[in-house]
Amino acid sequence: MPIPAILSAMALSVAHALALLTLAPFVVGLIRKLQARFQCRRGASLFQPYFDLAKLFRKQPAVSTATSWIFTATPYIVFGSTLTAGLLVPVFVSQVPLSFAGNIIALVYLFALGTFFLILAGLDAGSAFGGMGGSREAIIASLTEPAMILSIFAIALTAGSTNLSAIVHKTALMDGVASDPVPRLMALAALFIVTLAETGRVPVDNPATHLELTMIHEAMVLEYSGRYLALLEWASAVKLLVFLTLIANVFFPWGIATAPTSQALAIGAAVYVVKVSVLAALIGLIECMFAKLRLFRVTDLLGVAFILALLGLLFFYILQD
Amino acid sequence: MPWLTPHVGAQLVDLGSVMLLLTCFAIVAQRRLSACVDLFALQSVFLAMTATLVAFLTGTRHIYIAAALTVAVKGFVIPRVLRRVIERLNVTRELVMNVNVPASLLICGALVMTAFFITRPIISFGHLLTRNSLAIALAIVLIGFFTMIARQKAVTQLIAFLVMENGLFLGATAATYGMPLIVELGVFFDVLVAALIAGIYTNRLQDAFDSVDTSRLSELKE
Amino acid sequence: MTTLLTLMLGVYAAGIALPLSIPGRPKLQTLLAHGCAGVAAALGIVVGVAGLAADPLTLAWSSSIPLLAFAVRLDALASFFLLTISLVGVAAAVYAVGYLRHLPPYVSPAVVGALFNAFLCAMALVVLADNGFLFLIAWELMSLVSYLLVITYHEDPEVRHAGFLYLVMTHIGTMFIVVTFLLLFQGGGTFSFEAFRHPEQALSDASRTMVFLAALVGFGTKAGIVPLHVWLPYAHPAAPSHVSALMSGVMIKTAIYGFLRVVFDFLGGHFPWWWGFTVLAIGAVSAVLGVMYALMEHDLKRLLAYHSVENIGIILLGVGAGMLFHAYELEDLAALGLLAGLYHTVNHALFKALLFLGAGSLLSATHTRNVEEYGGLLRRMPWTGACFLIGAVSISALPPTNGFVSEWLVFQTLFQSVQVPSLLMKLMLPLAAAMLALTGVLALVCFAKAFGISFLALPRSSHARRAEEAPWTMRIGMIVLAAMCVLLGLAPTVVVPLLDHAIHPMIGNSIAAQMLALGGWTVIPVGAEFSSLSSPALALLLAGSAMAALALTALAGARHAKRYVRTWGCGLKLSPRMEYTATGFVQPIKRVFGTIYRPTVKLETDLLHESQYFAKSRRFTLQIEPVFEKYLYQPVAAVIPALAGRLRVIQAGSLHVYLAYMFVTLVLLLLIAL
Amino acid sequence: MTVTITTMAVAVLLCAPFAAGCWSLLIRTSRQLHLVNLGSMGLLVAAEILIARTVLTQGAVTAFDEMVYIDALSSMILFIIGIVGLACSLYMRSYMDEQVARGTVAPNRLNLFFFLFHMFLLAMVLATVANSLGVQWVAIEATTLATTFLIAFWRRRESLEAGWKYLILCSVGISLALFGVVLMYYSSLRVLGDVSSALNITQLQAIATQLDAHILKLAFVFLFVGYGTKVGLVPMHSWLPDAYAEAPAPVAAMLAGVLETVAVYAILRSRGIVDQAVSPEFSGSLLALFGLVSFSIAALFLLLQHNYKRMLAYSSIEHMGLAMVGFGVGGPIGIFGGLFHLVNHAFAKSLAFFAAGNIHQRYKTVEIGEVHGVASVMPGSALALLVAGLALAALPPFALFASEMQIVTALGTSGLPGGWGSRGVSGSILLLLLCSLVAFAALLYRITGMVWGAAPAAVTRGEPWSTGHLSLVLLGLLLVGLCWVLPSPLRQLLDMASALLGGG
Repeated sequence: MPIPAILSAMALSVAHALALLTLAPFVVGLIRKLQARFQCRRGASLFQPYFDLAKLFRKQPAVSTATSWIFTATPYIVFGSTLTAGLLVPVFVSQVPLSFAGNIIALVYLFALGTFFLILAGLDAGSAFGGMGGSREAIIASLTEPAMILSIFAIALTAGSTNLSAIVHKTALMDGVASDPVPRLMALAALFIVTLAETGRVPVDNPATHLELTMIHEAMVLEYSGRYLALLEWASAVKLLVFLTLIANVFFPWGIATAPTSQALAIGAAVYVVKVSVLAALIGLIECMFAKLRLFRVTDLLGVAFILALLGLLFFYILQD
Repeated sequence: MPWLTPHVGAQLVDLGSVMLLLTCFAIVAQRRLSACVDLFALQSVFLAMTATLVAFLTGTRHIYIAAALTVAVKGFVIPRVLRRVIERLNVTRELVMNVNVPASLLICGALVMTAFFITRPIISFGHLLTRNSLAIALAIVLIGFFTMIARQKAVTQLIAFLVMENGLFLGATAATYGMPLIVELGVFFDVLVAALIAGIYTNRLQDAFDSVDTSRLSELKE
Repeated sequence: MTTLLTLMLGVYAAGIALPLSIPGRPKLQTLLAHGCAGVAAALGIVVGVAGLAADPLTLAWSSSIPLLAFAVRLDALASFFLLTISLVGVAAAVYAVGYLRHLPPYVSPAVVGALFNAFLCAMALVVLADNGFLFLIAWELMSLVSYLLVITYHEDPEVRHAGFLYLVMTHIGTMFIVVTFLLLFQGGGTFSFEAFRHPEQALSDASRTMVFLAALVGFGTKAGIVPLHVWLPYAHPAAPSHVSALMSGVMIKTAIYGFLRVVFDFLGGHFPWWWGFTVLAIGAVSAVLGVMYALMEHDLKRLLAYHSVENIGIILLGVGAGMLFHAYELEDLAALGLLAGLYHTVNHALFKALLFLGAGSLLSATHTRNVEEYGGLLRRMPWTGACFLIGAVSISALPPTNGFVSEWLVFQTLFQSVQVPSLLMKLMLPLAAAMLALTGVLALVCFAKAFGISFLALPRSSHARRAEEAPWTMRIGMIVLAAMCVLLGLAPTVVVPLLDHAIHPMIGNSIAAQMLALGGWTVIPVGAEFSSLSSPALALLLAGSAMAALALTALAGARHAKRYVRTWGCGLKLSPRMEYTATGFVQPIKRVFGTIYRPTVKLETDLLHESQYFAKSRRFTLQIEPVFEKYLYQPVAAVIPALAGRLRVIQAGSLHVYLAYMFVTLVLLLLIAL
Repeated sequence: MTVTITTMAVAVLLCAPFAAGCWSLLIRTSRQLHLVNLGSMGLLVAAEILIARTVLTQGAVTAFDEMVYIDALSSMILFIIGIVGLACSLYMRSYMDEQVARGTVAPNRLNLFFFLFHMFLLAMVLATVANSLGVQWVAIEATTLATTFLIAFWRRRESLEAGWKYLILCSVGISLALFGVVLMYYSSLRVLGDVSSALNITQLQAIATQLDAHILKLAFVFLFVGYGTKVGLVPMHSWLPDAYAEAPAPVAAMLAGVLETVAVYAILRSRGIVDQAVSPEFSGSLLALFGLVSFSIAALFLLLQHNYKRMLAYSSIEHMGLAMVGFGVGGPIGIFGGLFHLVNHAFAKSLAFFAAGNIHQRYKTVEIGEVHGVASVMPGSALALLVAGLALAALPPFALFASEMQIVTALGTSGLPGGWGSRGVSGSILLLLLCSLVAFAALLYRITGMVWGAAPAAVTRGEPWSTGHLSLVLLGLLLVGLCWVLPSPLRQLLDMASALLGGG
């Protein structure tokens, strides 16, 4: 590979990372703002998450005496794994230079790495809340994963690939992609439910709650403060954005830059922001319309996701024949 | 002796064998132990007589020796030992039997028929002289065996065992005009020793179990 | 090579003989025994690596025992397994030197050391044997020696029970292997593998199927597939930990070896698709049930033992998929499946051994295997903790470790269902993938539990408070394995060609060249379009992003040092009793999967004498129903003694009855003879 | 020259036990008794080696006017008698002395013990080398007589009961065998005329094809039931567990290791003759059928045992059954496996009984449930028991594994004799494997329970080295060694013997 190509690929990757990092708090802010609007409140500024992060980064962190190095290492690991996962997903360019490093399964397992350390960190402080959060995160993750793999499988089948760049690129160009909408729609529905569960949104988890008995993700990070909390909050925002990007670009790759021209890039970026905002709005809407489910009712929801994905597969094969 | 044609000889041998068989039935029917011993002695004498007859008819010398030994050992020594044992143990009758006398007799009859049935294919090859003796010998062995199962007292079992031996001896003499001498002697020695050992054993059993009732010997199981 | 091989076996023999010949110097005995084992295993690594690339090496000596021949063959498959055995062997040998310092007085270190050598030697013989008879001897020897090692602490009745269960179960397996070889024997009238390989008169389809089924059950028992796994969670924990590491890490892999040998080498050719599907289904069920039972286990070593069931399942998913593709003549994919399975085989050997060694360190530091009595050990035992963490991350298949790479490859294999012609299989393979996903995430949860409860937060017992770091030899053993876990994760480029050598003779296809791209740093299972994985790049990215975060925090918050405070305990002083327990941690899972666990809860309350409203004490017992023991094994185990009990009347002690037996037999035979 | 040496060797073979037996009655001290015993045993083994060499180089040996006939089969049996007898003598050196020291045996009864022991040995040697079937019968009956008192040596109620049952059942069985011999004689006379050598094996083998099939069939049934009682085949086995359990350990070892083998030898001898006149399927199916039944019933009975000596007795029945299956199935592998199994079983079983004897002495109980932790109490005996147990469970690296595999393989390839078909073969293999599993589990559950665990506090620990251990070492090494290597003389002997039995 020639040097300039490597350089431009690196530049693209950095831009990619920066885009994800900068856009992520905005999406969170957007959801909150929309929620507030739906609830007839004015709500905080769209950019409040940025201010929060900045504030947190500057605050002195308090660390429990009971903890080990796992506690301090976890924010970095979670942040790192989330960002790495983000780098594998096409954002505004359909072909990501780093896509060779891993496919969609790698993405899933990178998030799992984060979850693993979050659970450990939750246990590390010794308070019951962290353990409780970890325990609940565990059950939700174990129910989500099969559904996620099956929906991914359905997507991979329609696109003939598990490589995210290839999927998006092919879908954008309508090149060799199965055209039947049914399996794709089912996979989309399944993946959307999975996204809600994975990113800790209502009706699976309530990111706004601080009521001990209902929180999941918040319980795991309860003992964090200062810069550590900032990293974790930021990472969870990025995770949300990555999932939204995934849905946006895999199912609706319209407008994404399929060639690295500046015009295509500009269009791609603009369309991307719009798509993500729409999805964020959808999530905000759902969070307003539904109440959080009981923990043991989440099974049903994820079961639905699993069946949807399975049906997607079945339909794909049946329609193909 | 001119009247002793092979045909007459054969009939005489058959007669002797049948006498042996009849004493067997008598032993099966007899409850008194001392009478059993007497019957056994009688049977042994019959056996010796039959053997002598065969020896005389065929001119096989060593059967005389065997016959003499039979009279000496089975006719006198062993019955004596057995009477001693009976006196010492103070048992006179077989009170309880595993199979009662009438049934025993019926079964023994069936055994005789079985013996004839089994030996029929081979009897036809036999010497004229001893045509039926092999079958009778087998019948005596089987009856002896059955009596061991049917009776409970150690002494009776011993007598029954000796009856089996008599049957075997009859078979050997009648069918084959006696085994080679060294084998005969060995067999006699074994039988004698076995009887003596069993005699000693009954004494010890009496001491240990206060009984010579072998059905009491059932501590070792599984 | 021949020299090295004989040297290896010779050193093992020395390792058996030497410690037994110097009485009364326990330390020296241990050192000698494990020194020999280490050297021999190192030789084994060399032989294994060399043998992978070289042509098969055959050595044969005739034997004076009919049917037996001392035939040894080092082909690529054997080399691969020899390599795996030796890798773990080296680490376990080093570890054992420290681990065996404190043996109870009734255990002789010389015997343990000699048996350890014998165990490694027997496993090496199993993979080397080129004759069915020799294989069986080596196989049974391996079982026997491992049994003797399992009951090292034989004064504990549970250990004896575990040992006996193991002995019987493994013997059942051997019976089936005997049947396998007997059926193969019919072909050529010899037990030579060479004859098995080239059956002059091919076996009929029915007997081939019988061979397959017998091999599946026979080797499956040793491998611990569900429902033949019952011995595993008892036997592996009972053994000393370095032996558990070998048993769980390596010994059960010899069953995979035997299975591959029989299916691909002896049965070869083409077999029906349902063979592959059977293996696949067994793999999926074993994987899911294995991890599920592991989750409910709070005895650390039993937990690890159940994970062996799980990982054997994952390996069989790869192998089964390979067999399925082979049946459909998709040879590239078949090779991929086998490659994934074998990759996971070596990975599991490494991380499971590492975890067992870690568990051994915990055991010798705290004298308990109960996770609930650990806690806070990461601070007291940093090395053990770090190594255990690497093992935990690997077994949870998290990037960038080796477990992730192999599990990823299994996923890629299962994703190839498109190419299978049968619609049923098209749907079954993704379902298997979903079950694998469930397995993966449950393993993650289980190890989050195991590591989190054991190593983090406050010590939960006085044992844990007094724990001390393991001695250096033990640490080295663990560090070696941990390093291997990371290396094998980062360098699939090295591993894939090696594995390819092992698979090539079985399938006849070589896929290493097309699987490696970008100078070998990226793995492309089927095609670059479909998927690719570059674990070094992922590792770099992970490290880079984490470093960026570090830089960011350093820039933004460098002025503020950390402030150490006590965790807020809702106003009370935080005590270990307030921490989340392992039982509590998995409670939601137990509830959701209640149909599988069938938990029974018993609450016994001892009330105060004066009032029935106040309890003096409460006992809470929670039990998971041992489904397989209860519904499968116990009935069978009850029938046979009952039958024997019926027979008791035969031997009732009555002389007359005995005579009657003889009499009846005689008369009957006479009548028959007529 | 060699002929005379061989004749002398045969003379030594027969005279050594006889002389030693008579001498034993005259000696006072136990030391001398042991010396005489070991000396005569050494002579015996030396003579056997000489004879075996001659047999290997020149074929079968006859001596004393054809009264003695030794071929490969009999010298193989002699080999077993020699090795086990030697081990037994070594073992008795410590065992009997310990008994005397503990006062369980009056010193003067020791003379009787040794006398009977030598007579027992003499009878077995005679049974093996006799050319005449009649003499063979006499010798085997003599073994019964010699051993009844040995079995009841402790004179306890149970041992008396066992002795009586042994005497009666075996005598009756043996009587039946005599009828078989008579029939055999009857048939051979019809061919040969009245010759006193008509019962000689050499003669019978020569004219076997001319003998009448009907008579031979009947004769074989009688011989089989008769000697089968001595072997302990189900359902004629009932005396065996009682006798083995009550006999002193060395006697039990000889009974299980050697006497059974000699009885099997007697069956095989007559089978060799019968098979030439009658189709081998007849005797083969008889052997295989009784073998299978013995194997399975004994395996199930193993589950019920709580007395370890009884358990070993049932294991004997089981293994004899297996060897019978090997002989019954036939073929080169089957017969070889059967013979090899006889050798191995003799070693393993005597080793087991030696170990059991030591344990009995120390723990003073034969209840399995009361014996734990032998490994820490007496490591040597524990190892011996474990080795014997594992060997009896047919695990490698012990020789019984090899022979059992050979038999199973033979069964798998040749199938059952008679019209059983392939279903019968697979059925019998499954039965065999299932029962061997049951036996394996039963045996090892008991033995591991005894060897491991914490020893009762009342039992004294420690096991000083004694002569008896030599025998344990000897047998243990043989068991391990024979799994890997068959020394070529032994291999040749076995090959020749199996060729004699039609397993060419």
